[in-house]
Amino acid sequence: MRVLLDIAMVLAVSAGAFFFLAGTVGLLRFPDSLTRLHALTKADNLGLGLVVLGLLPQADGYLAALKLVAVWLLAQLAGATVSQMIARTMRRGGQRA
Amino acid sequence: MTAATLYGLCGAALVGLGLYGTIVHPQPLRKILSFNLLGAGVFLQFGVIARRGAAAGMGGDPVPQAMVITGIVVAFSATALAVALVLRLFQETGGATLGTDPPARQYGGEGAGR
Amino acid sequence: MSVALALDAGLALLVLCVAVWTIGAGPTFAAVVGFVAFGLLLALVWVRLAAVDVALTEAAIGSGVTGAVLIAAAARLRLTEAPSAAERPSATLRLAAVVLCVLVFAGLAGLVLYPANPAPTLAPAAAVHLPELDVGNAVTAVLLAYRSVDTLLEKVVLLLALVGVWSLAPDRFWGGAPGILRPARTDGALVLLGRLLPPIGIVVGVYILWVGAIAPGGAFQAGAILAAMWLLVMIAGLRDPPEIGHRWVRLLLVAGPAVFLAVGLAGFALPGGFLSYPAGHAKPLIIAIEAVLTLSIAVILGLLVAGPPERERRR
Amino acid sequence: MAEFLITAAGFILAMVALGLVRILRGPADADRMMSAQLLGTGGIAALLLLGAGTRMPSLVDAALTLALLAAFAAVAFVNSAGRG
Repeated sequence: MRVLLDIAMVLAVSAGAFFFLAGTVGLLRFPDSLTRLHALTKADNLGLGLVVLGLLPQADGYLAALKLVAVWLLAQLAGATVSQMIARTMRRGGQRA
Repeated sequence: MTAATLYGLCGAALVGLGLYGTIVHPQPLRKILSFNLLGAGVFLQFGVIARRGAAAGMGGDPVPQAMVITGIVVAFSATALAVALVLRLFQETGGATLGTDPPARQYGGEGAGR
Repeated sequence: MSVALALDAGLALLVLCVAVWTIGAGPTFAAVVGFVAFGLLLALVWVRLAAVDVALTEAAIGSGVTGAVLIAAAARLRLTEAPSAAERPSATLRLAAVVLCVLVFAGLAGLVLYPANPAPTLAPAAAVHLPELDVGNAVTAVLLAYRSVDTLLEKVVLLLALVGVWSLAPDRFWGGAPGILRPARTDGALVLLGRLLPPIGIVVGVYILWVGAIAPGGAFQAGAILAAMWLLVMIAGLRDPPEIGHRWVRLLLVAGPAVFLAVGLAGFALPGGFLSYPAGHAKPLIIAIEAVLTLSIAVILGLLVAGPPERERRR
Repeated sequence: MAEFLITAAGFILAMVALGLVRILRGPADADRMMSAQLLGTGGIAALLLLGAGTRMPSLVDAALTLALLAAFAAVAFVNSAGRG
């Protein structure tokens, strides 16, 4: 059981790290601001989400696990609203702002 | 080479960089930024001393750590005051420069010039 | 252990790169964003130096609140950049500055590379009295018991800085409300964030304050979180910034230092003198002081970010 | 297992640090803000991984604080960009 959980953790954390890689590549390589924003949100949601998922079984106690989930949910909320706001600012000010 | 030494050198370099920016940058806001970097470098020195003083089951000496916490808060209040001063300078003169020449847009006649 | 050391080396290098960018960047806004990133990385450095209390403070104040002040200022000063940047100092002065900075760096690096041996430490002395105070977190014990006069004076410094900021207002606005936060347009996403986040933030703030007695956390960090939540509500346009002449604003500002001072003066009745706590009652007193301090810190930090009053007082 | 977690933290940190090149290149201020946002998320992930890898449960509280304030700088940016 222990070994299975460890393997699951390695898989989930690695997948999360992959999404951070993908987000960075997108942020660097995509042609314009809106597509770059799209790449960023993938790293935000899935990258951190998978890392949290991988760490959940390692958490000592329900409270610690709850805090991990809370971190993810807060990052989700921040990511979702911030990308909305940045996108609106870009549309208003053209590509300048 | 321990981690504490690494971060100590990093802090020393930050002090040097911040000092350079504070002297050389003409824009007041950039001076404030540089000064904050300098402060961060000094705080890191405290952190390194604290880390080296790890004892009694603690990861670091709590006294320098507490001083850094106080320092960060004071540095923030100084930054806020300095930024408010620069913004006020901008409101009054339409520019934000520390040059010795009188500001571009005069606003009172005598007394404003030098 | 080498993996951790590689991480440390990479992190130190990264911090330096971002710092060089912050100094050397062309547009001020780019430098300010660099500084926000710098604050975040610095929080990680503090974690690596086993100073999680400091990391929390840096994350909340160094990166979050300072970043907000600087970003707003950079946007306001955008027009002054070009004329101001033209006033570059002469090559001689710059060269002299480089020499000075290299000398300072070399001196500090020498101190780092050849430290005192054995390293001086007050950790055992701090640990001895922890059971008496019933406070598990040594940093909190230093801040509110061993060196509490520092913390008290620091609150006074914060108040003085706020008085300094306020005194920059033109006479006609004295007693009015700060204006820097008024949103240009209502943004649905921002309003949603302003409604959802603050209740969670208040819970987290209270938690950080409470846990500060036994684990990293405490009044400063909690105060900064609460201040950020308050600012968010004001930026989202859900609440106006308060008029600085209001009695409750003034009361909240001085409540923390006043309670601290009152407890300190009561210490004269004890053998220890100023700022000593009666045996057995240290922990409740410390928590009570911290709770009031947190409120005062939150209001002071929020008003420092909000800036001087820019609207006339409503009669 | 600790080594893996610390390596993962370092990898994620290196990735988002690479994204900081966007602060350098811009071109728009919004792009710069995005890379700071990515660094924030990556920093949270690195803190969680380090906390698990070095057995420091209090790092989750630091991550919680960062997550709470993640939007703060961007909000200040949007607010000031709106007024020109």
